[in-house]
Amino acid sequence: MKKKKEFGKDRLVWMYTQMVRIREFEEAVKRAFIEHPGAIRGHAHLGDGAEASIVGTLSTRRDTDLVMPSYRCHGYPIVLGTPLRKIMAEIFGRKDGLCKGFGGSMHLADPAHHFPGTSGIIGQSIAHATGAALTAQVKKTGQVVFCFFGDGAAKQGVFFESLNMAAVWKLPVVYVLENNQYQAYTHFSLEDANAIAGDPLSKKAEAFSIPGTTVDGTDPLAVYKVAEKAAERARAGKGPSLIESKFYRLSAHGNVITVPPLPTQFPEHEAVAVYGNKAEFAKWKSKDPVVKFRARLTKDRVLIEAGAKRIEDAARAEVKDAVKFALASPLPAPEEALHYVYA
Amino acid sequence: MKKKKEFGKDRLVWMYTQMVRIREFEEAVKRAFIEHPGAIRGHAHLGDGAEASIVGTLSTRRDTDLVMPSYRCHGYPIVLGTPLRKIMAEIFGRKDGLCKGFGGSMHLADPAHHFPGTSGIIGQSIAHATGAALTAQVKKTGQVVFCFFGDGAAKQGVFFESLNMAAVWKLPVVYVLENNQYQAYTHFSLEDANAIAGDPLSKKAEAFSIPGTTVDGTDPLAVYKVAEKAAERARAGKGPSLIESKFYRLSAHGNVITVPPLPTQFPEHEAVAVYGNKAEFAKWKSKDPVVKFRARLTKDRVLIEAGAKRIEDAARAEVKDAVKFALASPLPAPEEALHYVYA
Amino acid sequence: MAREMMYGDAIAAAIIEEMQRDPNVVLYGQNMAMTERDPMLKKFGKDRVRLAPISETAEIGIGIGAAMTGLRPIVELWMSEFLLVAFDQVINEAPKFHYMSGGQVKVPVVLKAGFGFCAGWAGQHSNCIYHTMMGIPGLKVVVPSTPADAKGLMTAAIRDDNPVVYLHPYMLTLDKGEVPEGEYVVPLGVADIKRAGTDVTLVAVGWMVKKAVAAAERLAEEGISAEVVDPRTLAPLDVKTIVESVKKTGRLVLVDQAPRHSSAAAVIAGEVAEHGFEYLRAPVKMVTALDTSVPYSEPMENYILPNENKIIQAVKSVMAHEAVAA
Amino acid sequence: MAREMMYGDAIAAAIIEEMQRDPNVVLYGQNMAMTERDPMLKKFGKDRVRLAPISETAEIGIGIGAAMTGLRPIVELWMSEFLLVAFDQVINEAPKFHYMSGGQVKVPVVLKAGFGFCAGWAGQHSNCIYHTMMGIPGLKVVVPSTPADAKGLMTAAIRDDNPVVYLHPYMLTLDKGEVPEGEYVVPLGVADIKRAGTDVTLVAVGWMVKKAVAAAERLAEEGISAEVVDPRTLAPLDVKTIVESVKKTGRLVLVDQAPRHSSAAAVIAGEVAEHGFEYLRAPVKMVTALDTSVPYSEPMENYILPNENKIIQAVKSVMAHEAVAA
Ligand SMILES: Cc1ncc(C[n+]2csc(CCOP(=O)(O)OP(=O)(O)O)c2C)c(N)n1
Ligand SMILES: Cc1ncc(C[n+]2csc(CCOP(=O)(O)OP(=O)(O)O)c2C)c(N)n1
Ligand SMILES: [Mg+2]
Ligand SMILES: [Mg+2]
Repeated sequence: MKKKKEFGKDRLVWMYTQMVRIREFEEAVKRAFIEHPGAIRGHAHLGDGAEASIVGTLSTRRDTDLVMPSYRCHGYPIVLGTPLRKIMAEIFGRKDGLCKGFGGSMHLADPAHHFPGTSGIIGQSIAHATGAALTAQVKKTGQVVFCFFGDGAAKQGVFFESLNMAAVWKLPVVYVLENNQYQAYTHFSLEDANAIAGDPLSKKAEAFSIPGTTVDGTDPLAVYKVAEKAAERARAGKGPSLIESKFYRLSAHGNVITVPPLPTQFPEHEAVAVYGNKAEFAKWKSKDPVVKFRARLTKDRVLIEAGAKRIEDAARAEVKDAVKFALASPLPAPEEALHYVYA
Repeated sequence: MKKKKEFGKDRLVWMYTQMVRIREFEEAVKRAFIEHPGAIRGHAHLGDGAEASIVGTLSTRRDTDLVMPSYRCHGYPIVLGTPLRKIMAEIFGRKDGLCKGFGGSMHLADPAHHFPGTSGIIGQSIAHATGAALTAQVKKTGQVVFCFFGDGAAKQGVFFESLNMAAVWKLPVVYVLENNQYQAYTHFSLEDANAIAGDPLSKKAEAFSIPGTTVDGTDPLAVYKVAEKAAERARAGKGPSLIESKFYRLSAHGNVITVPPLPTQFPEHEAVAVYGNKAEFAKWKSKDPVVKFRARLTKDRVLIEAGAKRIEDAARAEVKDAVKFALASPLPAPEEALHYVYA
Repeated sequence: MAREMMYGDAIAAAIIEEMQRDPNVVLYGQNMAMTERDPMLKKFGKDRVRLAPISETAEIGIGIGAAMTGLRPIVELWMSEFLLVAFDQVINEAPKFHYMSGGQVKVPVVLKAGFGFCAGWAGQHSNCIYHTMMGIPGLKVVVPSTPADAKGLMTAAIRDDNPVVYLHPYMLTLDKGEVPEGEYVVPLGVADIKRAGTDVTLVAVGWMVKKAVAAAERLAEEGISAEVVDPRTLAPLDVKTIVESVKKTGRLVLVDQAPRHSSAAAVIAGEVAEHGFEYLRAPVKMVTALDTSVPYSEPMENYILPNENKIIQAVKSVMAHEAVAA
Repeated sequence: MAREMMYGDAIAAAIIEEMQRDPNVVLYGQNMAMTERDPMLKKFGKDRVRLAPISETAEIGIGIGAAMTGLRPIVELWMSEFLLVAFDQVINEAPKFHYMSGGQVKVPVVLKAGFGFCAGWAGQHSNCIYHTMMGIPGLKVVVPSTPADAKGLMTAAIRDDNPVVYLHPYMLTLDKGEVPEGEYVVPLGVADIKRAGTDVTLVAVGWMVKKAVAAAERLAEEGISAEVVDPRTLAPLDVKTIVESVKKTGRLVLVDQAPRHSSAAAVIAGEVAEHGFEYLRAPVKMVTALDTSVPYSEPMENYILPNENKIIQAVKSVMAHEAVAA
């Protein structure tokens, strides 16, 4: 991914392509709960709704910049170039998975593609990303670290500690607070003091006297712009920025939590299932970032209908191949569990 | 302590008296390292310099309001009415100590005097104070909790988590960030992102959309005013406030950390000992809150010289008696250690 | 009177009954009581039942502060690993105030968390962390293995004047069993013999109790009589009942879902090596998880966990040992 | 070549030598490198030596993230209890990445902390928390008891590709001993026999090694020959060396500064009950701190701690046991 400042046609098409690849992938994961029962264990979390935010941010990424999100982590390595086959195989717990079946959906890692790993404990990876930025600074690599985390995570102490340290040490990190409006089943307005006061969550940046911006996370170009500015600041040695990227998670938090042998499955979105608020869900569904961006690109004639369809078909084929690959890959042998305890 | 809105003579004299009692007590503790070697073990921390901030805040306290500071905790129970004898005896590890010799200097507790206890782990008591405010709210006692903690503690995650929860739940708590300008040996400007940007630490309140005020912590009346406002807000059910009370610790962080049998002793202030900055220390020494308040009261003729001296002599006598009492009190019997493991 | 209930429901029943009995009991945690339709919220009101943000250190710290000043909070933490971000509060704050204050302060808080969710939750959500808490003076640690114990121990935990960590194995959530109706208290610190036997003592914790009992049934078919002792509370630990069982059987196999050196099994084995040595006719044997993190993929996850076969094998090995010695 | 050094200085020497050798080693923590006159800052510059705020979770988490991406950070935490506010990072993040990534990621971070400062620091600053970490697969835990080990184990810890918690007993800081000059590595996972003997094995950790050796000297005067084994690293634990010593002596007394159920002693006793049972001629005996928090006042603090007399008494009791059995 070279840095491309102007949004030429290629760039816009690239963006749409990545957004579609994420969406198709996540829909396949969701379908797998029905089509391949038992293939996915534990807890899987999807990034549909986050596509514009992810791709918009990563549009400003340079070749060696690192990406460190939370456990809701499928979308990022897709953009970074990790083969979909390996991601799907990992989610299915297979031997040919990205992490050989050791990590699963919550713990994708692909250091070769600048994706060092993720944590399932809320907020903790914010510190890890900050540490990666320390490496970049000490080794003078010129890298920026893009750190993604949820609105819920912004209530965990480590968020505040990390931002203070990054600001004091002027570390090259861009903090993207993905306000997808829910932490699990809780609407962010029920647990965030800024939100309750009617303020944006980016106001938390004031606690560290760093720039804080709230952006429409359903618009990849808007996200790109603020991310570019934050990345420039980081590269210039001026330290971190906080971006609140506001969008909407389009699927439920994750598959239903059940005890075996009950099957895992994907429930309805919490807006409906918990709050009975169909209107809210419908409103945001109508702002689907993938649909919106497609409409914009076709309207602006960056893409013609056939071109868009070609992208979508290709993504669908790629994802289908990934599922096929994953299903064909064997489960790890039991005793492989003894590997990798110590390096 | 009845609430007294107007600062009549009595009130001002009461304030000065409390400030002097704290100062005399802390100086006796410091002298004990020389006069009674071995009497104080572990780590003792003094509140000299904080007198105006403590007494100014507690001037707005009503009868049953609770006070919950950090491990630097001698000054508060002195104002709350805990007998000095018991505090000194505890610091000396005696049987008649406030906590029977179990807690020592860092862990004074006197629930009968609205002082539930303190923690030696930085920042953790901020959550405890917030919990006490939950009790007040649930039981509708009308109590306010005054929560004191250091500039250093404001870098610990629990500070941020607690303030958010207090704001969301609208708990009756007043947070007093005692910016005495040092956390142990570190000047606050070296570790706080707000400070580095030239902003006051009260700006952290923005992260919770609650009022944040910085006040001259060497002026008890100025402190009283902002504390009164914060307490009113808390009592009105509007939730917490953050006050940055800025003053200067006048002694070193604590006694020198040594391994037995090396004796404990009190070193020079870090401004001089670590940073070689005599000018800074001298500047702040000249703003000694006790000396300043005395000058003001005598100038305003609230106190005449003889009256001031009477207060000081009384405090000195009270402290002397406390030391005598502490020295006369026996050490606990060894096997008493087995008490109080479980309630 | 008793009725059949699921393990998870038994816990809830105890909480509801205690909240009805004592207005000082409050309950809060993440992702609960989000809407006014919430049944607990309806029953007890928004003062006593609350939603908390993802702030475990403040959540637990607030529970401690509230307990110090007159409430009896139950903090719902969901998964035991979430305690770890707040671990100072758990092992270095809550258990210390009573002692450090010379007995003046009490901290009756209950920290409730599920654990050991070995169902594909991988490295960070499937752990057993009781070993980190079972040796902290001032702290009590409860691990019920049946619906009845789940209810009786929750009631006892809420009434206890000390901080209690209440740990329930997620894998048992839907298990059914007879649960006494109305007030039912299982005292903290008293082990339970889940199955009587004479040849070998099996000490098992949580989910493993079920596996130990199942193994014991199979062993019975082969003529080996195994006694299954469930400590139920890891702190205080009822060493006496365990040693007495060993006195009777002369052999000890411990079953634990945690890796060896982070197991309760090792600690109990140590106690028996001191206090039950003269009764032992064979080496103590531990059946624990293997020394790895918990892997995601099912065959690997199964491989590292204790199971009936591993228990049976261990029992046979201690039985065989005696044959040799005799 | 060796020279006499204090324990604390030996640690510092290892850090300096490793920082000179490997530019990827960085060091940071609270209350260090405050001014430009700081010797470490002068030597290694402000990129590699830094002051951190009181933010242990971020400090350790940053160390982990930096280690994942190519640095080898040493995080100075000062007192082991300060790890607790960040405990998820210590036991549920650092040790998990290598495993969860299927071997792709390494986390070579050293978490350095003193512990067990039983000198009037009371309930929250005097604890031994190694039991919470010694059983976590993927994590290494080091507790040196002499200046030489302090140096050699710090060197090994820095060079190790895994997260290592380096715990040094505060009470030993000023102790002197011969320390090899220049490169000196003590491998992790290898116990050391601090004193050879034939009648009884004393296993002791940290500060307690010194007390065990002193007790052994006194026992020698009475004709009892005690072997003192110092595990040095609690994870990986060198069970083999301990069992071999027991094989030789037939008796085991464990000395630990922690309360019974949070001691390494109990875990080691459990291992010996399984792997050394046939060599034991008497019950294992544990000399640990009593089951209380650490009190402030000196007579009470002394009372709860293990000491030479308690060790000697324990040894005599296991020796006497045999007399009875024989
Ligand atoms: C410390 C901790 N507490 C609680 C949880 C349980 N949990 C898992 S996901 C989640 C919600 C996170 O919400 P948010 O940060 O907004 O991220 P999102 O899921 O919306 O991407 C919670 C509470 C956890 N994993 N870690
Ligand atoms: C979590 C934790 N980290 C580190 C320490 C060590 N420590 C003791 S006092 C102190 C400085 C605290 O400074 P501040 O909060 O400003 O309070 P002050 O001493 O100035 O009153 C530190 C770092 C601790 N007790 N707890
Ligand atoms: Mg969210
Ligand atoms: Mg300070």
